[in-house]
Amino acid sequence: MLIVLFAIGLLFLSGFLALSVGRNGGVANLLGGCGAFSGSLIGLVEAVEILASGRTEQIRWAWSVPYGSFLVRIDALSALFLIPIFILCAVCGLYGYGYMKSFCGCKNLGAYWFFFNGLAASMAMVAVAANGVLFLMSWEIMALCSFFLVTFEHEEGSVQRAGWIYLAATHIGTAFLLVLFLMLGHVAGNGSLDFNAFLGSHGKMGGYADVVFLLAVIGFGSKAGFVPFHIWLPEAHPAAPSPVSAVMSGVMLKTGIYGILRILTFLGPPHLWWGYLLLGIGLVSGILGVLMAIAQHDLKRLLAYHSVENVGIIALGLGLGILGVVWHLPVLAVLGFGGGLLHVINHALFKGLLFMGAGSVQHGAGTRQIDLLGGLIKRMPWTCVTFLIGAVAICGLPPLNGFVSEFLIYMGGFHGVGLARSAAAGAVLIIGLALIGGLAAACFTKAFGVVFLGEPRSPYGADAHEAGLSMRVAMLLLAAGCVGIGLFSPWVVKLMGHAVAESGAIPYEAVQGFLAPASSALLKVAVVSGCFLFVVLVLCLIRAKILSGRTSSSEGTWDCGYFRPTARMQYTASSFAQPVTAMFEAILRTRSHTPSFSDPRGAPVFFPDAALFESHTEDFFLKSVYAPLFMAVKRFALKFRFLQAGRVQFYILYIALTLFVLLIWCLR
Amino acid sequence: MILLLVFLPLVAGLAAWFIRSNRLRRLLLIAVALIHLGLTGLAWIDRPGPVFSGWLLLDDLGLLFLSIVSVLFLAAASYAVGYFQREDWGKRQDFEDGFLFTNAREATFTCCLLFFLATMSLVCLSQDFGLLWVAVEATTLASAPLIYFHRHRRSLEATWKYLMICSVGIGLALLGNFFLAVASTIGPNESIPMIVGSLIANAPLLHPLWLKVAFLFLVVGYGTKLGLAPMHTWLPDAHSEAPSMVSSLLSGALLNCAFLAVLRGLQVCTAAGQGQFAQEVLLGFGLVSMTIAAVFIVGQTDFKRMLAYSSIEHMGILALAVGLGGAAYFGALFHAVNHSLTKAMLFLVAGNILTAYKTKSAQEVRGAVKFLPISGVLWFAGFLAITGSPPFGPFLSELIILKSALDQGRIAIAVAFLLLLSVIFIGMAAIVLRMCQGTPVLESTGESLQVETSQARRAESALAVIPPLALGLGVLVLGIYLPPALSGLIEHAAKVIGG
Amino acid sequence: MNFGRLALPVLALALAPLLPGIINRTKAVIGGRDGQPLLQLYYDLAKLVRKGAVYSHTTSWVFRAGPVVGLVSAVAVLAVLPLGGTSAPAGFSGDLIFMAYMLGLMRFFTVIAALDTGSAFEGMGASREVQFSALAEPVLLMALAALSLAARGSGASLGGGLFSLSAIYSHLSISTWMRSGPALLLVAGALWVVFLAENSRIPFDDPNTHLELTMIHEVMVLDHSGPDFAMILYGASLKMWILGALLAGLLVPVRSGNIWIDTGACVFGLFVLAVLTGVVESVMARLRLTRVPQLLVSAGFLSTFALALIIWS
Amino acid sequence: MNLFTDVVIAVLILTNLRLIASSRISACIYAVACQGVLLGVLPLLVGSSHLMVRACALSGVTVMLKGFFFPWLLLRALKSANVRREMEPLVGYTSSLMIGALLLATAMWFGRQLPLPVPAHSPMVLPLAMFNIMVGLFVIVSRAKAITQVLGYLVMENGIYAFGLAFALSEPSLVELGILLDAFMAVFVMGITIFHISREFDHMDTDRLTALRD
Repeated sequence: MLIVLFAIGLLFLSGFLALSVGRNGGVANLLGGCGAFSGSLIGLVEAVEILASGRTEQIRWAWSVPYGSFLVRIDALSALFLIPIFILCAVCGLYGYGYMKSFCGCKNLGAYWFFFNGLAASMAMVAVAANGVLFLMSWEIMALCSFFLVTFEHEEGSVQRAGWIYLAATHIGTAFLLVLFLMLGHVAGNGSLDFNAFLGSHGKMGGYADVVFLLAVIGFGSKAGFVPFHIWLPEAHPAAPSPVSAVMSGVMLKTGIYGILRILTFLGPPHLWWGYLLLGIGLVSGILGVLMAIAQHDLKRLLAYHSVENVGIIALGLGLGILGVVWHLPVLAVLGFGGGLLHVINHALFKGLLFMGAGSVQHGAGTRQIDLLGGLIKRMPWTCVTFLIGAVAICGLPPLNGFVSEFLIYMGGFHGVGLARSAAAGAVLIIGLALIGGLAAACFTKAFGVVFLGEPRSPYGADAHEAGLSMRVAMLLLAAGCVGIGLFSPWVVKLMGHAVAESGAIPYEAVQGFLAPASSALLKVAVVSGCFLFVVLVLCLIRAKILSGRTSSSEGTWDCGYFRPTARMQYTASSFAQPVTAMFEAILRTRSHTPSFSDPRGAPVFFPDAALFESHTEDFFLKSVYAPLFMAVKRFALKFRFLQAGRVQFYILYIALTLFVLLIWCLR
Repeated sequence: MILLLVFLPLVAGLAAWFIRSNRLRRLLLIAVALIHLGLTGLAWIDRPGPVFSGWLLLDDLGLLFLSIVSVLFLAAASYAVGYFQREDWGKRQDFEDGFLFTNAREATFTCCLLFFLATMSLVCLSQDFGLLWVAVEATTLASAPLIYFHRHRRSLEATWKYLMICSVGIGLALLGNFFLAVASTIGPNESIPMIVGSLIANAPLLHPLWLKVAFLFLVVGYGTKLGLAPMHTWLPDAHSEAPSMVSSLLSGALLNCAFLAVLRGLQVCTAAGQGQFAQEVLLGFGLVSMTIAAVFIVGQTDFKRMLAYSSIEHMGILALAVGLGGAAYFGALFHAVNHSLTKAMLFLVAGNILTAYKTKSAQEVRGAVKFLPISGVLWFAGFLAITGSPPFGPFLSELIILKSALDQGRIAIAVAFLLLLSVIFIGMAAIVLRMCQGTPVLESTGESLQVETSQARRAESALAVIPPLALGLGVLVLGIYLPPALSGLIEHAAKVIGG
Repeated sequence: MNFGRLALPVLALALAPLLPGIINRTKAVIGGRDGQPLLQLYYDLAKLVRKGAVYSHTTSWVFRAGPVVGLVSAVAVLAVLPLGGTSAPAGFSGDLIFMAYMLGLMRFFTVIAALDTGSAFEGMGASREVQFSALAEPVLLMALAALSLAARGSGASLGGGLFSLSAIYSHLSISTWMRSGPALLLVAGALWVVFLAENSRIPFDDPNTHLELTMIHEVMVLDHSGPDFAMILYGASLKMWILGALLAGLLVPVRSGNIWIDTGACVFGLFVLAVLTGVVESVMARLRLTRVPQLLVSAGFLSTFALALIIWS
Repeated sequence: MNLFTDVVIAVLILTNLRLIASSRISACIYAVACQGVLLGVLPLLVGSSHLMVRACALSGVTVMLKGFFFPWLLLRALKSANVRREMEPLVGYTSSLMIGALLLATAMWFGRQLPLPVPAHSPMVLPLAMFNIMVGLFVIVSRAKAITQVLGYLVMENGIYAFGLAFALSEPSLVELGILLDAFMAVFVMGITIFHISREFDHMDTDRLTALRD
């Protein structure tokens, strides 16, 4: 406990130091980076240890704030979320040290590191806070820090817009949380917002439970990026500097998941529709997320939508888990929660890795527009390899970590199919996961293939350069993590037992019992995967051997007889994705501007001049739900401007009327 | 000592009128502010007894508001000194309409400023309803010339509306006092003295119906001053036209004084068993005010007016909280403290921005954070604070209010409260973000950045930055750690209201 | 027994290239041609392995890694693939997911290898491949889920080997067919569609057209040559063997318990399957690409319906 | 005595109607002056015996201020600002009169709804006070010129004053203090502002004072 607190303190402190150094970019960069790295590592040690031992520690200090007490508690669940937080913050500290160098001089790096370390610390605080006020404060500080990081390059208009959307979204979400905690406090009585008090009040919940759960899904879901509360993600992630997008998408979203799980522990036995709700949200988020991702042209925006998809997968797991608890099918519960929680860690790893890759691409090539890139594999080999690993992992393909968590959830689904009661849920889950997996593969073959392979499609791609050392090391670390969890999955799964027990309220032994077959299966997976890698290696060697002596000439790509292919003839990302986007036209509503080869009168033009084709897919919810809503509110407000028309006569009339109305109301 | 609190500024004001040398006068201003603060601090340590047979008495409620007034006045005074230094006193062109205008004499201004302090202190001190009324009236008198500091049309118009509307309101308040007198007549030619204490003491004897009507008149009358919608109409004009430190005093201190007056009425009603009725009225006013504020903040173009409307919003919150009662009394008083500090700071910062950019239009201000490093950051921090985000004080007070609303099972009110707060937050965010972010180019005047930076330096002189900075730190501290002394005082004050 | 199990992958590795040969023979016979010999693919592989290779300047190590990874993932699947009643050497609970995703890995690398050439045609093929497989994957998994249920219904608990292909197929007996025949028929239909689609046979794709615009799988591997191409062909035939084995194991429910009979029956079933494919290819035309998704989705409906039948009957 | 009171009250009400109906500012000012004088008489009528001295002093001051000083000041402001002499109403005279009648009715209603706790000298005083206040507000609302608004404000003050005299006379001398302070404010501050307005804008038409708006 104390070590984690110390780590948090260290993070804050280094942030302040960096800020105080302020304009002196280099020093601030060094201070902040080291602070983030060391602080997170220190915290990581104890988090892992506590997760393994599954014990609970808490510290309470008096705090003169209404309803507030400085009560921090760390149990397996908190530890499980602390681990990705600390890992990713450490790595992103390392990465950021290299990434931010380019801003040195023109921007205030002190501020950057102040907010970055603040973000890291506040996320950790969110995971350990055990008092409503403390939690809300940490939550809001986290939101504000991330907001300032998102708007770090606030000179660009797009960034400003993103910042506003993000701020509005997170604030509204917090409003729901406010009500949530106050309701819990109301139920618990005795005017305290300590989590311990909530834990005691299962019985008194009654009808409040449903309301509270709904509030949690909305409030925390808006942070986690559940559809339809996801709109801020695709705006904020591209706007933020890449290490920040990595942290935000990798772990900050997960604080929302953590919140939901934590609230579940307060509500006692869950209700059936909660499970179905989460399942539905997960399905919708997963499929919509991946579909939107396929249609994107901006690499980071694409990744942002994939975060929506992965959060959806996590929600699928949790929903299944809740259903398992409701139906007293512990095997469903264990596999669901286990898969979901493991996916929390895995997604943190590979999504962080991918965002870093995108960052290096932007850093090296100067653009995020997929269709302008190409052939980066020759200029940025390291980024390419790590990005490939991330891509394979996020598609849930063996032998990497993405497969492990999806495997657990799948197993839950198959178990569910076996019983008439849960068959529908299981079937939906399997179909959904399979579809998501296939589409994700489509999306990442596109992203990786178009960005890194083939020929450069524009000068951007042509004169790119590899990322700096610290950035490469950071990416390699996460890539190693992806492979490691993939190969050592059984032990990882065993490690998670306590957290699963916490979140499902299932005895630990039972959890281990139900995880055992899964982990034995995973052991086989690991073995086969190991052999797989080995055979691949061997085959590569053989191949090299047999080719060594032979003539392996080098020609232009075979273009079916067309003898002068150019880079612009390559398949673009848009064309690659076109079949899928066309297939889901109804959902995506991709709008494209085709050039017309006919003059205004409709007669064909035989020598058309330079034509341009472009297509873009806007977020349905943002475009057709939220924007109109806000506009309506604004128009409504403007309707009432006449009240303040500037004529003192009217003003006095208001007073007189108010008085009369009140008098009549009072004397009636 | 109580008398000193009132008469010291009064005498100093008279003196300031005659003092020739600017330096001496400014010294006097600061000195009085400091002494006043010191006296208030003494009052915290040992409470002075009643004066004039209990007409003047410093109870917990009064002390709380007196402290606010005193602190804000120090900030405003020190800011004013810097303001005098950087203000050019000759004829100069108005940046909006372009006509020429001059300022009022500095002596006059200082004098009125000190009178203003005296009258506000009197409001906090007076226990007798008549005297309270006189004091509130006097604040209007003293502040009118302050608003008309820049001698030009807009400020004149603002002053005129301020006077007209507030006088009507104050007249109604006077009538309210008479009704109270009638309610307190318990026989031919004999009646309870109109002193809060004694009224509460024999509350049961009060005539309920007349008391009700009296309270209505008091609320409408003082509510005009307090800026409760729909009597708020003078507020945006006055706040946007007055010089910044005056605006900060108006919305930070003056509104609180009016609020105190309403609370006095509430005390009597509660004691007489009419609390239910009074609270319903206040609740209604609170919701209406918040709604009006939200409506006018969304898409607001003038950032000083935006602040003014946000003051209306917060007065609404206070009324709402008092209307809820119970634990919300504490929340209301705590929120009054938070709001005063935050809003004063925001107005002072707005003054700096105004000086630097020479425009009140939020559209034309860009990149404040880059251009005015300190003021810009303070501006954004203040925005966060005033919209009730942690870790600033208002978050806690609004949390308390919301909690008591939920605990009383008034879900609808809680929902409306949160909804309006969210709307206001989003509206203000759209404005403030636009002002803070981006690159500092002035659409209004295409002057070279060289001139601008000189302006920036002018706007960020020490005296212009330190007062708001101090206030901002105060708000931050209140958000993280509520000093037991303060919370104790607030609790006692809440008991005073709650009876 | 265990030895027999280990023999399964060897059998597959040995016999897989025979399937395309059989298909082509069938087509030749029906078409009245004396077409290529039965063992054509073996000759091709042998020849290709002995050849050198030509690479485009555009390509990188991804292009070279593609075939290797593809082949090895197919081989990895063999480790969990039962043949009729004969269990796989490394079967485990949930290996059906592993199989599906290993095939996914194979596809992933084939696709990026195709994209590595930067050729418009190969990009086109890759794009179609991912689109169709995204739809085929749910069908496959649903079908297998239905099978697992049907197998479990036989009362015999699958024990630890829950959801392992081996366990499922070892329990698919005549009695299973008796009990839930129609459902199994639907599943077979779905698997048949998947088999054709994944192996890019008519009506989804035409392996021997030479109009690149219309091809899916073939066009992705245009640029490969020499040993790389050999690996691709071999991997493709293995894939056909794998998916075929799923289908044959279902359609030939011989569970005598004698490993030789069971395996033999299943292999025979595989060959019949190949003949059937040949027949289909000779009598049917290729679908328009825009119709392909509809066929796949309807296959998905088939399998889901089958699942429903099994659960609520 | 009550007879006189009632007569005075009736006349006061009539002056209000006159105020509403007349089209010339000067006439209105005279009406207000007349009101002031009558109000000055009022304390002598209602004042109970033991307060006689105070009542006399009060009435003297009132007559001086409300009867002569304010009107004179206003007339002077009128001249100095050399504005046109019409009221320039935003609401026509006839309709004003009708509204006036309505207001009278409302005032009566209030009088009936609010039974007095103590026996009053005349039941009409409360309605009168309310009526005066309403008329004052009405004049402020419905007339364009700054000076007419001051006028309306004075009328309102008169109403409050009348009420104060009638019921709150037993209160300590605070009432007068309030009145005087109020009157002071009304005239001096407003007078000064009017002076500034007429200087800045060379008109006193507050209807055109609408630069500050949203």
